[in-house]
Amino acid sequence: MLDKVGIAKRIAQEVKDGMYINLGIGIPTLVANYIPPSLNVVLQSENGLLGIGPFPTENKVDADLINAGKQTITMMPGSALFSSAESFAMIRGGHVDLTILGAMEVSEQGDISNWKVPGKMVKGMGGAMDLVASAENIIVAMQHCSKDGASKLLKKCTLPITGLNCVKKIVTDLAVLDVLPGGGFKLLERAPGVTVEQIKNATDGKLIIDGDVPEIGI
Amino acid sequence: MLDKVGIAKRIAQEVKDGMYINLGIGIPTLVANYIPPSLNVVLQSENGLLGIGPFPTENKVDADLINAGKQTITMMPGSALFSSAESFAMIRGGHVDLTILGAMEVSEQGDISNWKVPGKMVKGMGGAMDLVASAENIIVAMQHCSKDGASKLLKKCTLPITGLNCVKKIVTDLAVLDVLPGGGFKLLERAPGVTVEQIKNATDGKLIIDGDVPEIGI
Amino acid sequence: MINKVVAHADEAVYDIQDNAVLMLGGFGLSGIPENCINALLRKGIKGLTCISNNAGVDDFGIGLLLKTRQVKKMISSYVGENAEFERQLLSGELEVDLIPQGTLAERIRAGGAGIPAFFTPAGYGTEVAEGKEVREFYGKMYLLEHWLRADFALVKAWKGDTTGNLIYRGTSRNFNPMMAAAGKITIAEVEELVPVGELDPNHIHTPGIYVQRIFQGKDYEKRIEQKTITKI
Amino acid sequence: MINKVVAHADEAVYDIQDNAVLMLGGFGLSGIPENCINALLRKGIKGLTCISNNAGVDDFGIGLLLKTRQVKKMISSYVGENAEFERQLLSGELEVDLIPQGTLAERIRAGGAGIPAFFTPAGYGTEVAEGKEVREFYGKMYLLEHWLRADFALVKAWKGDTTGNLIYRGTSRNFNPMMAAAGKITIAEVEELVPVGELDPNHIHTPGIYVQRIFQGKDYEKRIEQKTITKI
Repeated sequence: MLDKVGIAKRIAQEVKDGMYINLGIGIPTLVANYIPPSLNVVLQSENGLLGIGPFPTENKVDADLINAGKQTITMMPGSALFSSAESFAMIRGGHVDLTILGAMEVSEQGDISNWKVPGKMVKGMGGAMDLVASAENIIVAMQHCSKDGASKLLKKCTLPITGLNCVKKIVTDLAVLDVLPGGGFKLLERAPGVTVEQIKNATDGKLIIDGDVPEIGI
Repeated sequence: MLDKVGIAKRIAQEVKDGMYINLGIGIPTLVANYIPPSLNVVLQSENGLLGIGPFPTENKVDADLINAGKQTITMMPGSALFSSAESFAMIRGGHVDLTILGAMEVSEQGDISNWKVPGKMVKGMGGAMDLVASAENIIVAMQHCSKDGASKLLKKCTLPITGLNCVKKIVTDLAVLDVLPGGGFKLLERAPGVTVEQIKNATDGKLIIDGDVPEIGI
Repeated sequence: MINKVVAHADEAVYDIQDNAVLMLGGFGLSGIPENCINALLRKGIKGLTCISNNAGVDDFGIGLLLKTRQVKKMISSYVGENAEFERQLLSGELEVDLIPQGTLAERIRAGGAGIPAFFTPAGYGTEVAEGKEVREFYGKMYLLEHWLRADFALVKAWKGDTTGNLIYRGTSRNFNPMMAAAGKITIAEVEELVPVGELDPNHIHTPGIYVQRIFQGKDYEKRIEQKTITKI
Repeated sequence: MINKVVAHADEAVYDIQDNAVLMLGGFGLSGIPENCINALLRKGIKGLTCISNNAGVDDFGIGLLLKTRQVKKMISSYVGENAEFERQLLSGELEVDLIPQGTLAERIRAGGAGIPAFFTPAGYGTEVAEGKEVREFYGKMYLLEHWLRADFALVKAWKGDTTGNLIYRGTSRNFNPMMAAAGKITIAEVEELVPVGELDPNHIHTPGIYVQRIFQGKDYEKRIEQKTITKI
């Protein structure tokens, strides 16, 4: 099983040199810590910054520099600042190479639900619907099952949809899976100490297993 | 009769303090010279400048500072530079208070033709269609009749249209006229030495004369 | 150049009436018009529709106007972090229209730019699409979204000049430039008001044409919502 | 940060092929990609579609590519000032698509921003409206216009850094920022290429994400079309 850091480390392996990347709140934010320093990548913050740097030291905290999670941040050399309209023009126009976000559910068609639970307080979708409707390359970081053991990789999402046919890859505590263009979760790797059988049992949607399934190396 | 400078001087009287103004090529450009210095106005150039200043002196000529007529210009203190998209967002969004342009024909409905003569080389509409479709307040500077004596104030335009129902006021060598919301040219003022009869004869479209018609004072 | 300076926030908001539609700049608590919000509190007008990406926190930003029940409706993309907001929403005292953040930004931009409607992919296949025209372009599905405009836009900039040109700082720019263009009357509050000619025309983010009133704000708290630091 | 520097214009345009769709920045002769145009001349590729507000003059700018018959089609708002252009147009050698300038700017902006179509009032009731959807919004008539995108966008900036951030100067900004975003591959030529970190992030007009290749141009002529001076 992977913990949150393990999921973040595995996703960091998907990052390629030269990528512009948007990281969602939660586990996706952790990914930044594990991108090899040899790779030149630029992190986008949808509130108007390309080139997110580390969190500031106490004496560098600046109320005018926050990320999309409202956390104080710094800028990398070579950063650019812009408006929210320009930021989503960037996102919608397909200029961001990789989007990493969390999900409550993913369907075998690549549909994603991550913004609303009926009966609970609705906080809003923020930028999630724009990101999933626009990005060519979306990786979801999530737990394979809910706390009560129900699979979150489903035939169809049960929660309100954030976007259709958009998730390309999923990294969970149990496995790495591709969502195939025609539908179905293709099992690529299993977490250390996790069997294919465990993954089968934890996956409600169509699981495709093709030959040996290697263990995740992180 | 008014000459070009006279037309420009009369139009300058329509300028009010605080206005943002777009001036077309030709007579409209001359208007800038006759705006009373007591008025604070800002001239917009649709290639990306608010705050057009005078033409530069020889030693201040700058290839990176031109107006929409491709002439070298200067900037006034308090200018702002922007892209063509922002410039036309400004125009289309109704932020420019007054637009002054030339015309080949105006109809009694306020339609304008000023971009194309069939059979002649077509150079393009440039920003004219955007300006006339967007501006709330359009004044046309033109000759009342063509060189062969045909009226240019018509029931319907004969040349290809630039925009419909947009012209609010016309200043010609003979007269000042409002285009009424319901249609028709309302004669407001006559040029020095010009009779109402002359204006009647020179106007093909519906001319509305209501009481005395004073002479233009410039 | 045209002088648009007013003395203070109270003078700037003098003609905002009950039931006005307002845009308020900011993302989270960054770049919000603090002085204008305080003036609206003092003025006590009610029934406001507030278009703003977020709704502040309980004791800062738009949260203050929620506490005094001056807000009838919020149009936002994300309204968490606010207990009073949640109470009013669940009790039916407050209307909320939730809009994807990019769609919100673009609808406001469209309002200022005279684009009455445009197609965007965000929200296709979701409840956001309900009642909206859906159309396929180049093999992908899009929704038709309309512009947003406001009676008053309240924006906050770093520097401004007397003719209304504005420069923002850092990520406090966010929704402010589009809102400045989409307000019938736009009121800009700035940390530093400078004479005309002091700002480089090439550095202006909001050209003065969009701004009807400007004043130098005071006592900026610039509260931080999530102070996150690297320990050394 | 990502390094996008190429040595010169010839390297930058190496993979532009016959029949490519290009965007070329500039208004008149101001802000045009002089070095890239010269590289295209040397390369000799044919059948180009050029999206550019103007078409240069006989012996400068896109006019040079017209003279060598490398251009199949121009998409522009105004194409005067060019005798060879006129000759080719009248003889049917050249196709021309004339678009209102604001519509052209917005269609390119839409291409970069992922907006496949939008409504604009420009051209309603004119021949520009032929074949286009017309719709009324809020009592006014509008046309539906589609985005424009290009295989390559060739833009010219004043300063740029190695990661592709660009700053324009004066009115030479014009169409360059929208084109930078609307090209599948965007090539930026700059008068001054600086190391990463030298440009103030708050002054950037085109964020580097839109630029795939950048180089420092040379021998800029920056020709003036209408030198108009005040005599003292």
